[in-house]
Amino acid sequence: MTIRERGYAHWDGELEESKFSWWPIATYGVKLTFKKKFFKSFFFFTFIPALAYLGGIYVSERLEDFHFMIEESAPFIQVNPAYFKSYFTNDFLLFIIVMIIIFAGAGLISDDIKYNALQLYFSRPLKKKDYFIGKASVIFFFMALITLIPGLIFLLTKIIFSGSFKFVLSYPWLPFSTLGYSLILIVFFSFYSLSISSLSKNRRYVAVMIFGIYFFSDIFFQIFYGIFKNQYFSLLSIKANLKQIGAFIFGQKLPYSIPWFYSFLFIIAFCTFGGLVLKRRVKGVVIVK
Amino acid sequence: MTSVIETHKLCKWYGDVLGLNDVSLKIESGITGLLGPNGAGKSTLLKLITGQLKPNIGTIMVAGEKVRNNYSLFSKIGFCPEQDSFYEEMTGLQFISGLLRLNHYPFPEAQIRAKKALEIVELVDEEDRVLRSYSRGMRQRLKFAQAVAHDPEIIILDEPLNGIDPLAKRKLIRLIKDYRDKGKTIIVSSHVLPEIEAMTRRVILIHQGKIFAQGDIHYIRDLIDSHPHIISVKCSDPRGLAEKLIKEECILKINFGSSKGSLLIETNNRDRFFGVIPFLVVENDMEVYEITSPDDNLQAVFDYLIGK
Amino acid sequence: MCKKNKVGIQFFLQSINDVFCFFFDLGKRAKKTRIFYLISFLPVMMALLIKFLQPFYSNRNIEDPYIFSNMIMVFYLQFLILILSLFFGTSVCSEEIEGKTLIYLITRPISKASIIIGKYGAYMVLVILMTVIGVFLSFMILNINNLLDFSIYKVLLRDVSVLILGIICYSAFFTFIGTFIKRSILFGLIFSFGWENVIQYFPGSTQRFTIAHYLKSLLPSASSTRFSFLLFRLEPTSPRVAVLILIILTAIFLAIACLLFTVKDYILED
Amino acid sequence: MTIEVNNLHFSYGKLKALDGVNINLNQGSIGLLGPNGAGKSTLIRILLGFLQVEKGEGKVLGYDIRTQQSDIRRFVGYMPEDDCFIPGMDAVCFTSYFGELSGMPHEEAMKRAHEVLFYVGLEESRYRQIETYSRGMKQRLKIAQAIVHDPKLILFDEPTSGLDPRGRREMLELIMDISSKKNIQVLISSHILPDIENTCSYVVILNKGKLVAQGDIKELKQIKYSLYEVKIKGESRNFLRSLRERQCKVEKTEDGLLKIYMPPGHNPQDIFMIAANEKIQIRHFLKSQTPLEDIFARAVGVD
Repeated sequence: MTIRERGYAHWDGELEESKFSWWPIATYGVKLTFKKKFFKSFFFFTFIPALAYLGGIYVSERLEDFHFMIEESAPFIQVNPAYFKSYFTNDFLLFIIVMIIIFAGAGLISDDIKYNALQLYFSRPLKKKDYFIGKASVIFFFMALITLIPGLIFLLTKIIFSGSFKFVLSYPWLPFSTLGYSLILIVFFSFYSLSISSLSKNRRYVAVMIFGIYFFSDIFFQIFYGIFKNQYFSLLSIKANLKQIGAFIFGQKLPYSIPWFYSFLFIIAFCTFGGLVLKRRVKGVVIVK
Repeated sequence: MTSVIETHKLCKWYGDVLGLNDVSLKIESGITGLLGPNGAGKSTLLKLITGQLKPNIGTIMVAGEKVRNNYSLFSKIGFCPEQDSFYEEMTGLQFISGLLRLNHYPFPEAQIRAKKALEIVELVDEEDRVLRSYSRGMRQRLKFAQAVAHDPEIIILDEPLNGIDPLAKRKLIRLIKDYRDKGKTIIVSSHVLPEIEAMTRRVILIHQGKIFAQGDIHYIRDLIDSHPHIISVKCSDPRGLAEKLIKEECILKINFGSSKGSLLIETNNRDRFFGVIPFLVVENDMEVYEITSPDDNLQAVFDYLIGK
Repeated sequence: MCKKNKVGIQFFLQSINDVFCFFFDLGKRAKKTRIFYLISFLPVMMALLIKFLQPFYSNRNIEDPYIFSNMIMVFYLQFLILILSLFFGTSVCSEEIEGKTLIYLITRPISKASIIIGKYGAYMVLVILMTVIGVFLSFMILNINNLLDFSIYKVLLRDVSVLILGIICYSAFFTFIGTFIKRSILFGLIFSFGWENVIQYFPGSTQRFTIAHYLKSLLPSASSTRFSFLLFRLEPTSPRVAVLILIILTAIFLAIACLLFTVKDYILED
Repeated sequence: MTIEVNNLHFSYGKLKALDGVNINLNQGSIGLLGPNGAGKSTLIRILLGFLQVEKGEGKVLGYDIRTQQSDIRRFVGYMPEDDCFIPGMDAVCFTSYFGELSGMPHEEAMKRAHEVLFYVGLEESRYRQIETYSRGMKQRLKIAQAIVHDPKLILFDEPTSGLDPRGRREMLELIMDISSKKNIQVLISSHILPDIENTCSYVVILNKGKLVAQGDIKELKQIKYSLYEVKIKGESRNFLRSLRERQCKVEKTEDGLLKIYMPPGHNPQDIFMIAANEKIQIRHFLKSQTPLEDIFARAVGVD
């Protein structure tokens, strides 16, 4: 008969060196975001564009029932890569993406700095790389729900509704481009929001900056394009670059007549710059002298 | 003495967390100590008295006037908050003189008063430094200066001595006493008994939102004396001492402590017990190494009062 | 002897003025104000860049006043004053709560309403200063060659007054939001960039429900151009009515903000 | 050998935080003493690898601090000085989160979190949000996250600062229980001397980045001359007079404590004899060896 010894008891398990040490950061990050007030109603609000396009696919299959309504705009409802491109690069979706990364992403690193939880993270066998991957995967989760998942659902519903694999056979590369473009969007916005989130302790400040920089870059482009009608100014705007890459990946006509890989370079440059900011700002201890 | 602050059946809860439960007080001029462990409801009571929170039940009268949204009363009240939060980008002088302007002092007079207040708390040579660079002790003294700069009749201090080094503590206690001698009404909240004892004899004991005792500290001390006390004695011959002590009727219980030569004695009459000890030690020529009373602190007072 | 508290408007105005000076000094010195000053100089930088690039595109014959009124003004109206009023409006209340410095204000012999109005006023003056300097400089840069004919200054005056009116109304609205909702920034962004843009696609008088509509109806030249931001079909209300409505809206929002601030218990422990 | 550091140099810009520190500590609970700014926190941060070492090298639990950082952090628990928590989480979620980050599987971490929270005394408020915690409860939560992965060495940075007496007493009992019976090494950095005195067996005193004194507490505190702390009740004037007749130096501190310095060779029982004749009650009688304060003051050179 053993009496349970009072006080501190050892743990007999074995700490293993797991490759996915960033996984808990991701799961808890997502759980915390869901617990935030108003998030559920806001979260539903983000699916509106996906539902609208899903409706479009349905209508495109039943063209003959709806022809009495929309004779002249029939081509609009024609499901093809252009349809996918129009979903992925329309302004409203990008606006929703910015909103979701503000809601989910603004506080990811700024709260850790404000409540100095960084020293707790880095007093664990956790490399900075894992910390960033963990935080980025929170954004990955929410953005995938409005970019990658709807894209695949569109493909699936198209096949099911049309009852044949003709569609996929005619555009075999479409699934890969959907995947590719969604990943580009997600990686870019992860770097974008995390680097700004690490810049300041005040969450409201980060939210305004995330929003301001994105929209200012677009307005900056529009004004200069309006005056000088020079396509190269499109490199200034984040939105324009994303649209350019999207059009290229979906094999459509490029919105701006400049080589597509310039936009690609812009995105890569932006991500590396964001990575540098992150590396410098996030360290185990903030030396306040 | 007419009571400066009166509360009647005061209750306050945040959501369903009880803050304060049925508190009726009368506070006269001079220093009144508000004593209680962390989370006992001290800050809630002080916030209610200064009208920052709306009571769910009960009324509060300060200097004969209702408190809630009666902002003109604040020219007579000085409040020193517990949080360590400031306008970090202001300098000491700007902070005090700025707040004085909100007390409707014109700019020149605000500057003079601010300088005088900083002199009182000996922060004059730091007046041009930004608040971010102030140490904890300096920030605490600055908060006190902010509370007394407009020369109020009623000064309310929420944990003024918390987390500052002994030297600054002594300085602040002397300051508070000076203001008592000027006839002000001062309420000081704290969770450390000796700090309050060094300032005043009038104490209010508050715990779990209820007022447990109010009155002169020594009255409460004697109250403690009457209740059974544990005294630990370390000596060369504990068994011998125990044998002698058994005969005393003020001894309730004796147990032999875990470490060698230590004795834990429970007595209900400390005066009687301590009176006997010297004689016993001398008669039996015993070596006594230590006499301590482990439960002679605020917590013990509360445990006794709550009847734990 | 404590100040004799003369109850009445004169006392109320006096405390507003005190709060105004307090926060105006603090605002001037704050680090975030300096950063927003830099941001408010972006249009000036843009104007310089435009002037610099113009010789290379001599074939473009867009004359400068058109650039100013259609592009720089739009940038201000649709973006910059929104961001500035959003940040400074919401911080009138939530900044004090987050920084736990509200305690020093509500233990002063001034009414809570005067705190809101005083601080709102201080932040208004700061934002207006930023905007006016920016607009004036960019106007000068873009109209370098015809600085002499005085008709253009009438245009400048009208634009500046519209922007000021916009700032005052938007900030009042965001101050109300700040006292009312915890997640004020996000709601403000959704309102100003979501609601006010989507509304323009709706027919009829639904446009009346945005502040932007009244501001745009004060600017006659803002006809529909290819910028997606502008109203496609703007049925402007007459300028006098628009100004009146804006002022009334400002007053209402401020009154509600003061009421809320006085009634609500702000528990400072976050 | 738990911690081994030789010739360690570190400076923040031109401010020399540590210069030439040599320490080797083994079993038991170690106290790190020094005034604010002596370099205590810097040393702890270097051991944890938050700061890169310029000169000198060191080993923690046998792992080199420059190269085997992740091994060190796997077996070390750290309780930081300032408040640190994650908004929106409750205590169980918080503790198991950091358990998982140390490499524990999810279910084990959750089980262990509950166990540890019971141990630190947060059992009835472990489902509440952390923001609603009082200061004492936050300190206990920091200990919980430091011991959730059953570390071999725990670093406490100012564990008892800002606590009320009861909170301090319980915190010290917790630390003593961890360090004494359960073969876990403990390093406590604090500037409150009594805390170190009754929890640690070995003490290291730092000042201005230099190692000023180190050694076992028992040896350091041999009795050179006898100092007694006495609290009395009753007429004290002639009690003090007769004490001074016996060439004892008496000091009165402000919270009513008498400090009596007995010259060597005098029997402490005389105090009781005088008390008996003067009919004085001795309420508190404590023979305090040369308290750490003196060693500390001497070592640090009272500045």
